Amino acid sequence: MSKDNIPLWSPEHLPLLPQRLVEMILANLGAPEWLVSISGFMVAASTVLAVFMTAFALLSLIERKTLARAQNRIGPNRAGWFGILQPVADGIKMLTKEDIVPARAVKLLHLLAPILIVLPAILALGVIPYGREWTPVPLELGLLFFFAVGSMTELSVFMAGWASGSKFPMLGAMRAISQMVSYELPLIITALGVVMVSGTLSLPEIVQQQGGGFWHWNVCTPWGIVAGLLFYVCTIAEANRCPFDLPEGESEIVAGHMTEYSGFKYALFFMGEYLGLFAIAGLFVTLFLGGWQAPLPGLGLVPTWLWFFGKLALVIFSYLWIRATFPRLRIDQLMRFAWLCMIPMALLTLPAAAIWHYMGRGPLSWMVVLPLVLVPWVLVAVIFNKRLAPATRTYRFADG
Amino acid sequence: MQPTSANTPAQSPPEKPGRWMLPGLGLFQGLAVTGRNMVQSFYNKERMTTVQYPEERAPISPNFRNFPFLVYDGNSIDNLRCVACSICEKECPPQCIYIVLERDENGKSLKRPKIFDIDVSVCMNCGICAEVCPFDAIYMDGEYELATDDRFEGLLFHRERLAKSADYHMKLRPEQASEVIARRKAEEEKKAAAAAAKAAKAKADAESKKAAADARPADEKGGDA
Amino acid sequence: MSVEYTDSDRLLRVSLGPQHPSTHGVFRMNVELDGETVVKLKPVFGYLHRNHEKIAEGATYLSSMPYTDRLDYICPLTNNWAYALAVEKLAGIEVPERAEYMRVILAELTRLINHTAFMGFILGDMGAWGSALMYAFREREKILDLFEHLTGARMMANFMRFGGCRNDLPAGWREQVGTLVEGYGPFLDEMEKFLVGNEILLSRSQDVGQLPAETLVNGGITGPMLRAAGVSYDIRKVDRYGIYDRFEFRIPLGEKGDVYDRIMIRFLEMRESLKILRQAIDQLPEGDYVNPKARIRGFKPPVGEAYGRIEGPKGELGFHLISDGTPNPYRYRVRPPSFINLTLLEDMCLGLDLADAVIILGSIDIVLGEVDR
Amino acid sequence: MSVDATDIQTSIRAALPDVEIFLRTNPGPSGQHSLLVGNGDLLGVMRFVRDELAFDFLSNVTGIDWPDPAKADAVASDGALRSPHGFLEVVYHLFSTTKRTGPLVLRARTVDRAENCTIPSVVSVFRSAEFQEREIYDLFGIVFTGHPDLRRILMWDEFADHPMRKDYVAPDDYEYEPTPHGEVLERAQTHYPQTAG
Repeated sequence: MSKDNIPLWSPEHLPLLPQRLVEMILANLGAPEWLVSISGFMVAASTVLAVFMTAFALLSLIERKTLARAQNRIGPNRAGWFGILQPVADGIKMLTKEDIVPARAVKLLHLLAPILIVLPAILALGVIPYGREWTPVPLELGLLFFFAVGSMTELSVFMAGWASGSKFPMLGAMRAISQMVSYELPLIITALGVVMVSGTLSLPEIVQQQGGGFWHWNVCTPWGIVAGLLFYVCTIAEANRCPFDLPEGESEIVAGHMTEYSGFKYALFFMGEYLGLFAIAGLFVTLFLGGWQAPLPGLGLVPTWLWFFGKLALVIFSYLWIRATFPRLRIDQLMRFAWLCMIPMALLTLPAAAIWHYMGRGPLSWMVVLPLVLVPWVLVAVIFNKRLAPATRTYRFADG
Repeated sequence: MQPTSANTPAQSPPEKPGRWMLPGLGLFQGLAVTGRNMVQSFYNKERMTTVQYPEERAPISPNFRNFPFLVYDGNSIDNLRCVACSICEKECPPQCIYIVLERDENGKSLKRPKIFDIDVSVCMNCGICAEVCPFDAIYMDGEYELATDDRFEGLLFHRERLAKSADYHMKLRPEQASEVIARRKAEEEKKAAAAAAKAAKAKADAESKKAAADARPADEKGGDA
Repeated sequence: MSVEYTDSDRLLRVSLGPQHPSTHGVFRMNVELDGETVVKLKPVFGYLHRNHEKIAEGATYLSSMPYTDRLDYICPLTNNWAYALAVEKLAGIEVPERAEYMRVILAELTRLINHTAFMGFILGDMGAWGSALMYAFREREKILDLFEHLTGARMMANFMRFGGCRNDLPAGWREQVGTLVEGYGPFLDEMEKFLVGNEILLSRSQDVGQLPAETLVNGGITGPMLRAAGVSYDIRKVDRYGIYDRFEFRIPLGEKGDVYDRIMIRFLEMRESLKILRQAIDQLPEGDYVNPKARIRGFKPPVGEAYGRIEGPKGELGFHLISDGTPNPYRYRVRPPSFINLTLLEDMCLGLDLADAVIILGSIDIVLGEVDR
Repeated sequence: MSVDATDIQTSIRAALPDVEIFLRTNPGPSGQHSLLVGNGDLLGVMRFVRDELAFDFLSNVTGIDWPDPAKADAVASDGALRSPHGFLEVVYHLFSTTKRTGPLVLRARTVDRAENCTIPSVVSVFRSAEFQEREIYDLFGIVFTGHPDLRRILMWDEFADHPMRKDYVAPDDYEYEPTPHGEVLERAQTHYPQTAG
């Protein structure tokens, strides 16, 4: 379908509207081709940014409201209707707070770290296909780009911890590095399974292949459910969310790498974290939950990007729910979990995905692949119960 | 007594030993609990106990105590029940009460406080002053919206601020107040009866006392200077 | 764990506290870390010190009663009881039966408050984002409402008097306690479901911070911490103070004495407390709520000394009083359980992670008002 | 269950004949009589009651300041070691977790309140005394010889005096809060003359 044929106001193309308007106006004004495309590109980028900045503001409120409800509280409800203006109040507060830099901090790095943590998140958001027609930057190597950019986060977290010149941030940075590096491995390995099955690194293409109902999604294949689960756990760890929020670990190391930050720099850390959360959860939706594909065929009237954001909201809600429930792991348990459980299991999904790819979708491949991934799970469950599972205890009672 | 021979081995919740536990089952149980709370907090009053303070207020128990107040009978704060005996001042744990007895020009006690200050920034709301007062003069108030922007003078309650009518006491703690009033009435009647009996005797004594009092003013003057 | 550290520069010296999210107040631990492993831990006290004992020596016996509320401010009524018990021993005051029952009810409610709040605090230390704490406080609130109804204050009760209690139960209070007790069992069930099977909690708390029972006894550890290690020593059973010999209840004992056992013992203790409460509500007799012979004004106990102790929710809470016949105590000494339970903190934490040290401190269940006095 | 201090005294005397140990009767209704142990024998007695008499739990350690020795005799009377001048005293309350008896009250005294305020530390016998002895050192100034880590515990390290002593004089600036009356105000005004009036 060529660009000119599509109606300007169709809901499917709504997110592209600003870009197309600007392009049209510029083209009608007789601007040169390069100016039109660059302007259009910048407007497209701004659209994504605007959407996710709004989502960031909303999420900061929704997170507090959800946690509050899970804890039988009401949550912020004083600023505006249902506390809808709370993010604005928070933003103003953050902006007007004093920016404190510790005396022993490395000033330049201390300044750079919060900026560098926002940057990769924004870059990563650029390659995710949000709708059938809405991929801000449809890169051929989108997945590779995502991981390449995403691993910059570690750097900035460590930069923050190191540059603060203080002990709690240092401890937090140490934890962050070891945790993120460890969980990046299973993250990439499980994503590799998707790449093998799809045969492409392009994210829009991967989504395209999952069309036709929810049973075509990668998560509904025998290898995909395992890979998806592992990937999901890794996204939590990568996003530093509870129960893997050790780098922040507020009950142990105060606020980890963010301890010595205040004012707007602190807000930037939050923004980076939330944008990173959107990116990584978006990737999970893209790779395993069918991206913008509708769960059932015949739902073509609903704009596809709505499906994407609906799924994203569900995934993020699950993060919130988990955060409201779980205590935090200890660092050695976290590492053991990554290296002894996650990585072997992730590696196992690779042959399973390969077999699935060559045998094609069908009952026979289900019968072959399912045991391949199921047996290790059962093994883990048994070993877990025999060896690793914490002992159950009985208690005596004294009457006297 | 013997060491604990009575240790009876007993089973305890929640896990039976040897139960085959699915890894992660406990986690899902936890999620179920928070999920239930999340949903029920929208309609279950048992779970959502928050009271939106300035708009709605939790009911205050009649026993609730905050800072002390002084009771006066009738309509005038000159009728304070307090006789400035300073018992509460002595018993007050953080020593936040300050009493000066009012005397007439002759130095004779008027049995009422000239100054009665309570520093509520120091007061710890223990209620011991009300408890030890033998004259039913001081009771604990239930008023709690006392915020002020003056840390010193604003939190120093003088006699005028502390004095509240017996009606207020009746409204605040009807049970206690009616009991007090009944007791005071009985006492007064007894006193009146005793006074009537005494009056005759006192009259007889008065003459001889007057003679003695005439001799004294010189000493008192010296004491005042 | 015996590791030789020759190069002291390898160690990271961290001051946890006095302003730290999980030191339960203004407590400070000077920790030396090798990586994240604790190799040295020195507690530092005194940030909340107000010399409670000196204040009490300058005040009358009654005037100290409200100050005892402020020792362990999570459970003021047991503090009241311990002090009243010591003074009653010192002066030989009898307590009427009804007052004893009231005291038992209040003390067991206080135990419920303390242990419930403990569940929330320890989960907070483990990093669960406040859910357990909020549930705990929701239930605690209900008990505090009862306290307010009875004593006039939610926390600073100042309720016990030498020879009884300050006032009688208001009408309907007993029934309210009954409803609360009935509702508490389901809450504990839910809490257990929430916490006890949770794999993360299990792996965090099991085999953490255990010490041999003999060391604990020698170190003066009392309360749930001692019983978690399997030592059957509950002063309610040992001294049978008050009227505890009239109730049927059991003392739960752990086997290992690690953090998990300490959590579980408190759960089980709460269930036993509910049992005591049910019996006490049923048996509550009519009568005086205070010994009519006990004096409020001008109380002067005879010359002598007395040590009275009760099983507080955190351990043995004792008061050692010396009277020289004046209205003020000559010596007033508090034996604070949370302070003495900290004696073995370093021994428990050595060789473990920083995160473990935090939950071990949490499992000791300290309140700084009592530690620093 | 309370213990009979006389029995304990007899059994200690039987096992350790040279020990200085005196019964101090408590005149009050509590009936908690105590045993006064000579400083040199304190550790031996502690070890004996722990190992032989099963008093394995040292619950409480109280420090007491007796500037007037007559008062001390009034509270815990009929013993020897009558001191001509004031002294500091430490009272130990021991319990037995196995036999469930107690309290066994032991006392130890310093020679005087100024130079010779030392008492042997019992931390080597009972760990529970560790912080309590530090507290007594801090607040009373009793030096416990042999304590592994005798530092101030509640007051800050630079603090000079011992606040729990009866003759302790509080500094005039300890609480600047212009309470409108009483000593605090007077003290505040002398310490901060600019605020007076």
